Amino acid sequence: MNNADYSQKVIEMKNITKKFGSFKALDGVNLTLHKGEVHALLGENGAGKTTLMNVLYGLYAANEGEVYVKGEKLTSANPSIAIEKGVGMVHQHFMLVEPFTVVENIMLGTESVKGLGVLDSESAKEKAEEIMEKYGLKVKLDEKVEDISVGMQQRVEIIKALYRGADIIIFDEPTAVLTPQEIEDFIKIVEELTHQGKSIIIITHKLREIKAMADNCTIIRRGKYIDTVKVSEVSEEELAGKMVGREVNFDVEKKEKEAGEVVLKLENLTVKDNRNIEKVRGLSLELRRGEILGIAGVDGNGQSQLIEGMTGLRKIESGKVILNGVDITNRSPKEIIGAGLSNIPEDRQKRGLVMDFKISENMILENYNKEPFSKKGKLNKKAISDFANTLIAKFDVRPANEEAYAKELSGGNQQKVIIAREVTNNPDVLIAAQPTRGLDVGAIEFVHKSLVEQRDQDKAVLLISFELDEVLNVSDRIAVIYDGKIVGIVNPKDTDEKELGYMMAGGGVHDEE
Amino acid sequence: SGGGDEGGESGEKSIRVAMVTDVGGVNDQSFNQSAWEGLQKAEKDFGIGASYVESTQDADYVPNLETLLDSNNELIWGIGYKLSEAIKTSAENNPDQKYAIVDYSYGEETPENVVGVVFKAEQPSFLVGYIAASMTETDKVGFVGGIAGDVIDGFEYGYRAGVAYANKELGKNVEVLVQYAEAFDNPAKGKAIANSMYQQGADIVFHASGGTGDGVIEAAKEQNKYAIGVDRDQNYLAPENVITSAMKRVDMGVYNLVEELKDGKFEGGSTKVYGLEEGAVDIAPTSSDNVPKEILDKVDGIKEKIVAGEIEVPLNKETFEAYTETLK
Amino acid sequence: MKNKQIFLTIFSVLLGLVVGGIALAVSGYNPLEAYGIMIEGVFSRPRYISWTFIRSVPIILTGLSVAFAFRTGLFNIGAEGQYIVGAATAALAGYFLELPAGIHAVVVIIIAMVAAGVWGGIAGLLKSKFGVHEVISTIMLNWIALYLNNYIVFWDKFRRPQSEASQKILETAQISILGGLRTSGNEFIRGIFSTPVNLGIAFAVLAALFVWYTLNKTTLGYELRAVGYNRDASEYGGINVNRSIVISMVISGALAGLGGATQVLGVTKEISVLAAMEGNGFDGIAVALLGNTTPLGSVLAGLLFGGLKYGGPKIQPALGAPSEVIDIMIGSIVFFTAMPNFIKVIAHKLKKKRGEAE
Amino acid sequence: MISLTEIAFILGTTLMYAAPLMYTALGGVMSENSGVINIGLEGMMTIGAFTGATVGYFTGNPWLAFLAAGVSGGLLALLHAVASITFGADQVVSGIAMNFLGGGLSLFLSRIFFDGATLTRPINLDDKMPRPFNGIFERNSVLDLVLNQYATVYIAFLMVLLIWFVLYKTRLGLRIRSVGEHPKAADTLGINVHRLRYFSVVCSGILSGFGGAAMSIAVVSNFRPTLISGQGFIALAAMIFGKWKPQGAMWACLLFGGAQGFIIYFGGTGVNISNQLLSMIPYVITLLVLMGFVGKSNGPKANGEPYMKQDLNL
Ligand SMILES: Nc1ncnc2c1ncn2[C@@H]1O[C@H](COP(=O)(O)OP(=O)(O)OP(=O)(O)O)[C@@H](O)[C@H]1O
Ligand SMILES: Nc1ncnc2c1ncn2[C@@H]1O[C@H](COP(=O)(O)OP(=O)(O)OP(=O)(O)O)[C@@H](O)[C@H]1O
Ligand SMILES: [Mg+2]
Ligand SMILES: [Mg+2]
Repeated sequence: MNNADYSQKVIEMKNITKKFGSFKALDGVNLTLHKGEVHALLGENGAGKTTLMNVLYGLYAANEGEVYVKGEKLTSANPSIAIEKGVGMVHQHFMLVEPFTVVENIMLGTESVKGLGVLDSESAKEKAEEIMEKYGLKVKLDEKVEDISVGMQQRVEIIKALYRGADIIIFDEPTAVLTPQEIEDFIKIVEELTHQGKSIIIITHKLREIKAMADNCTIIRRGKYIDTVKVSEVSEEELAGKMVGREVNFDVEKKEKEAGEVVLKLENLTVKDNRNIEKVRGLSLELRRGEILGIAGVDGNGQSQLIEGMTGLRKIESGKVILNGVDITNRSPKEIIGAGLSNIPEDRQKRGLVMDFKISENMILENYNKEPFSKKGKLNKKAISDFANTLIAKFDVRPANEEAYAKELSGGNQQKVIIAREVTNNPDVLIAAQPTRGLDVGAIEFVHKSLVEQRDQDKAVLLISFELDEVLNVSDRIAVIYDGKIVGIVNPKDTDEKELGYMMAGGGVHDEE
Repeated sequence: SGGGDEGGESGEKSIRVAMVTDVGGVNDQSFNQSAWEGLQKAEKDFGIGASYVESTQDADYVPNLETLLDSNNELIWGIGYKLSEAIKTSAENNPDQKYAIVDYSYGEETPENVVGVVFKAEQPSFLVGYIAASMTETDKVGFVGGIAGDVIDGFEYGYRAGVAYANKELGKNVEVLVQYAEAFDNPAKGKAIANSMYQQGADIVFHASGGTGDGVIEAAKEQNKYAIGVDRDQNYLAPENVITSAMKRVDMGVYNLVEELKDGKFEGGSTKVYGLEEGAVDIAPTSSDNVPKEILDKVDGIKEKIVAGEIEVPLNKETFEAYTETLK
Repeated sequence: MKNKQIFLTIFSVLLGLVVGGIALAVSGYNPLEAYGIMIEGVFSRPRYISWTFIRSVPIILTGLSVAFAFRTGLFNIGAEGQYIVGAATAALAGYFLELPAGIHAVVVIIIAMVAAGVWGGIAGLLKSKFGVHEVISTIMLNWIALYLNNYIVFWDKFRRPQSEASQKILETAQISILGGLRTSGNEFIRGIFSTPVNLGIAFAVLAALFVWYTLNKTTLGYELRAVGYNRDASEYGGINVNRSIVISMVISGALAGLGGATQVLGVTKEISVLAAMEGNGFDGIAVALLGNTTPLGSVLAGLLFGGLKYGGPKIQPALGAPSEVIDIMIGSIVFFTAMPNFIKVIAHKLKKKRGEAE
Repeated sequence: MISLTEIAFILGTTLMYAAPLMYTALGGVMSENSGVINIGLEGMMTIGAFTGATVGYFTGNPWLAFLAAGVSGGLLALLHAVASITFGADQVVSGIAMNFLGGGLSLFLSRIFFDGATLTRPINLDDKMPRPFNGIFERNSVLDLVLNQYATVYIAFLMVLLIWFVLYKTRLGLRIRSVGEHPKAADTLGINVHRLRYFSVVCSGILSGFGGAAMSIAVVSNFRPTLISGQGFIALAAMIFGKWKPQGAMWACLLFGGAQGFIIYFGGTGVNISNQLLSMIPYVITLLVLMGFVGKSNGPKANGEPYMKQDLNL
């Protein structure tokens, strides 16, 4: 972004080592940040990026190594000290108190008071308004955080940091949950921040964003420092190679294939959300055998309700779901699964797994009451563990121990368990909702391969993703969802992100009413 | 502190007597405590060993009796009618062991090794009813019961009869408000009920409700009204307000029986009935502090009549109704 | 893993005994003497052992009830009320039904378990249908059960005259065992059976087996546990979540009700007016927690607490020491089981010290 | 029909019964808004009742007694705090332990201080909590019936106001609630999660102790084993009923108190309803209300979750 002033080091982390028990999450990592610089931090899942930043922010105390902020050594680990020194952090999972208003969140921890500890929201609002003005960040201060969009929530986080006078801001995977439009806005905000002399550290798995935003990039692998490179001098492939220590194939390998007969038909579906608002509004769609149909769309346009409606988790108000010619509208989840519809759920920890169950128990979640896993209500332990072991081997789940609990697995391996289970159900239609969210490139590769395999076996796959890249690379056809309806179906070969983004934002849609 | 520590150490003490309380516990300010005081007095006077075990739930009675059975007690007391079944079973299983029970009569079926000790609670209740009716200025008095049953019936109907007697004799028309707390250990409720009665215009409330009655007395204190205590002389709880108490000298019953035991006169298979005659029921000695002498004089007259059998005090609904007929 | 858990539990119990000992010592009693009396009071005679079992049965069963619910993600504070309902129903059915011996008892137990199951099921239903948290609904149901019990006792057709108790159940409904052994020539056997020892302990063991088997070996157990751990995932996997919650509470309630029923059929033979909660359900919570919510653990913890509750009060006539020290001990034991981290720290410190000393 | 004085009587009785519950429910509000479940309110209330009665008896100073009751409840709560905050204990389990300890300690100590009795000796009327409006209104007049209450009743309402104010209007309150909703967020902002939770839990013990004393030195004048029996749990229910808000908890407590008032009133009217059935009413009403009107009430999000920055570094 070229606002960097290399004569001023604002952060120096030297030889940082951090242990959790006997496990070394960080092992001698270095990082230097200059004034006005945007510095990317790259590494696989679990490489230690977040841990490193938590050390910087004072949430963890390092076992070894030193941290200097603007030349001063930090002597103890405590967020208040970091805050005082001008370090702000926007966490991967937003650190916002949902039932609080925006302004309450902004001032929390550095509240203005009138005396006797009585809150003075007015002066906090004034101060926040000033910041919003200066950096072009607009949010409604009196709304509750739980009622605003994710993009807005991120702005709140940024304002929070600035409110505390931060001039060094750490972003942990800031774009993972944003829409393309919001990502663009975010890049502009970063630009504006560095322009005003702020320094930025950004963690992201998206190499393109690194290229777009960062001046330099530090790469760590399994807690070890690998390299720091000038972003303008390396390609995306080189970055990825450094990150995983081998070559990475970005393209999804996919043979040409003719789609077959229609297997799933959605007719005029209407589904409401928890607040009783119609989120899916007269949606129709056809899915054929042997194709991957991608659904592109900005979060909140009815994707979740659509999936829940189809899978029997939410009532369909009107319309029909027809699978293999059978009407499965508003059947119970059990019946729908039985009819041949499987689902890799959006939220793997909430819906996909029972975290306190063993891998083996999770593997039979939909089939525990079928033979051979049980007979007349009695579980067959041997059949279950044999089954689990087969899948563990086939899908390379680590650790390869059916007795391990789901909560002990890493995100990528949790996803593998789900995919193994759903694919083994041998469904006619597989719904994959955000199947690669939060996964690193290696894991993503695996997931995409699995989806394509399904397609090649003449199954139908419905891929729902906010990642345009993914939708474009993996799908055979792309349907764009906007405001609860399909607003267009395009061929990935004949389109690009720009057009999709336009459609996803409702461009070209004219409401009938 | 505690019970029977002295009793435990010396093997010389010839006789050991112990008791099992009901769930009220030994310091219930009511009959359990009274019984324990009787035993302690016996310990002092006769040099016996005395101890107790407290019960915390009904299921404790049997094992508690067994605990005492194993510690070589000459006589084991069960305090309160709640223990009647447990005592009976235990007595039948251990024919060589002597038992006694307070507030319960097995009548004809009393086992040979058991003595029942019962009190004519209706008699002192009659007397306090008379006092209440004589002293009320509002012509309304109250009765707060614990849980309805034969024992508390005696108090209620004795009291009502006393009021009825006074109504006739004094030409008054005193009304009796009656309410049960359905609990023997809920002073808050006792207080609220008494408050309700005072609010309705009663100025004297008699209670036969164990710990619940503490609340009744509390209400009297707060409202500066009168209350009448039960079982023991409860005047000490509110000297200005507890004008009298319908005393049931459980201590005396216990003490007397231990004395008989010591003298080798223990007579199993019988029931001892204590009334005014034996001096085991009466109004509290402190009554003279608050009750005018002329009323107390009249009470003495009534006592004589009861002892002489001229007045037969009713002890339940039926006898009470019959009794009111005779007053007409 | 398992060994560690057992170690933590034993350590908690020891710490609890230490705390109890300190309380006794501070108030001027010799803790060793007191513990001696308790141990003697439990083990020195066959009869005492019987009593310990008798005292343990209800809390083992309420413990199993709580543990079962716990394993399915529900916190059943209502074992107390379910126990009461079981007891009251057993007393009613034991008195009013007229059936041949043996069959009568079986029928009574079934009816009591059904009634208590329904009582637990109400809380389950309220949770699944109306989202009422089971902790609050079971607290309310406990009180309703208590007054219901008193209402039943005071019912004129059922109340035993001159008492605050109900009629006795019929002979045919009793579950005392082997009455003949009471007059056995063998002193030990005579001692054991001189108490109202009954089939309760057998029921408790059977119930523990049932809980273990159901939870670990059946699809029902799988469903219930899945729902307990993660309702969303269970729903997604096709499990009927609402039904599971109700079933779980029904079973939990039935277990507590079995506790009440065995107590009535085997020990008290009647029910009486309850002035306050007797605490069987709350003791059950302690039992379940100390037992790490496992069936075997609950049985062992139930026996331990049963022993404390039976043997503990004996220090009162013997030493004049307050028997409430038992509650302090139970409280401390539960307290320490709540915080394994604390014990880990202590164990670590001890280890380090030993290391230094060497 | 029901007369004005009768209504006044019911109201007065309602207040008498509600006040102890209110303190304790407020205690629950404090603790759980900071994210620590406190199922041990019953034990804390019990020890408060005992301490209040004991200190009141020996010193004759009701205010000292009231404070001491708060301190005792606070000390017990401190144990709960150590377990559930520092050692990341299961808060429900620890709370259950508090109930055993609170009850056990009270009776144990009572036997030591009162010659083996579990019943403490009564406090003189003059040494009980004062009644600020006593003697101002004509006895048993409408105003007297409603307003002639012990100071504890009025303090309870002040406490509702105070805690509402603290929680929703002050910095401290904002922080307490943030710690209960999202402790990690608070932590990243330099807020000391553990300190705030300690504060709130200890406050909850103090309030519960007050609640116990409001029973033992105002409603009645001594402590006995069955004095509290279950009121702590009722207060817990009231707090949930009141959706974890001070004012909500207050209304719920008034509902429970009101039901008691009605029971007493009905019991005196000679209407032939079983006392037992009447006694069930408040609990049945609560269930119905929860079913019908309140529905799902969710507490603070992080309620019950220990916040441990990292595993204990051994
Ligand atoms: N906060 C934590 N406390 C304890 N263990 C943790 C914590 N976070 C993660 N782990 C464990 O550490 C291991 C590694 O997790 P992580 O998600 O970082 O793995 P990963 O290397 O990114 O794997 P993948 O690439 O498959 O996602 C897992 O066993 C996980 O359960
Ligand atoms: N509190 C913790 N206790 C134990 N292990 C931890 C803890 N936090 C992180 N870890 C482990 O440390 C390693 C690094 O984790 P970290 O969260 O820093 O990874 P990351 O690079 O941010 O991964 P991701 O891309 O998935 O966010 C992982 O293996 C993780 O499991
Ligand atoms: Mg990861
Ligand atoms: Mg991370």
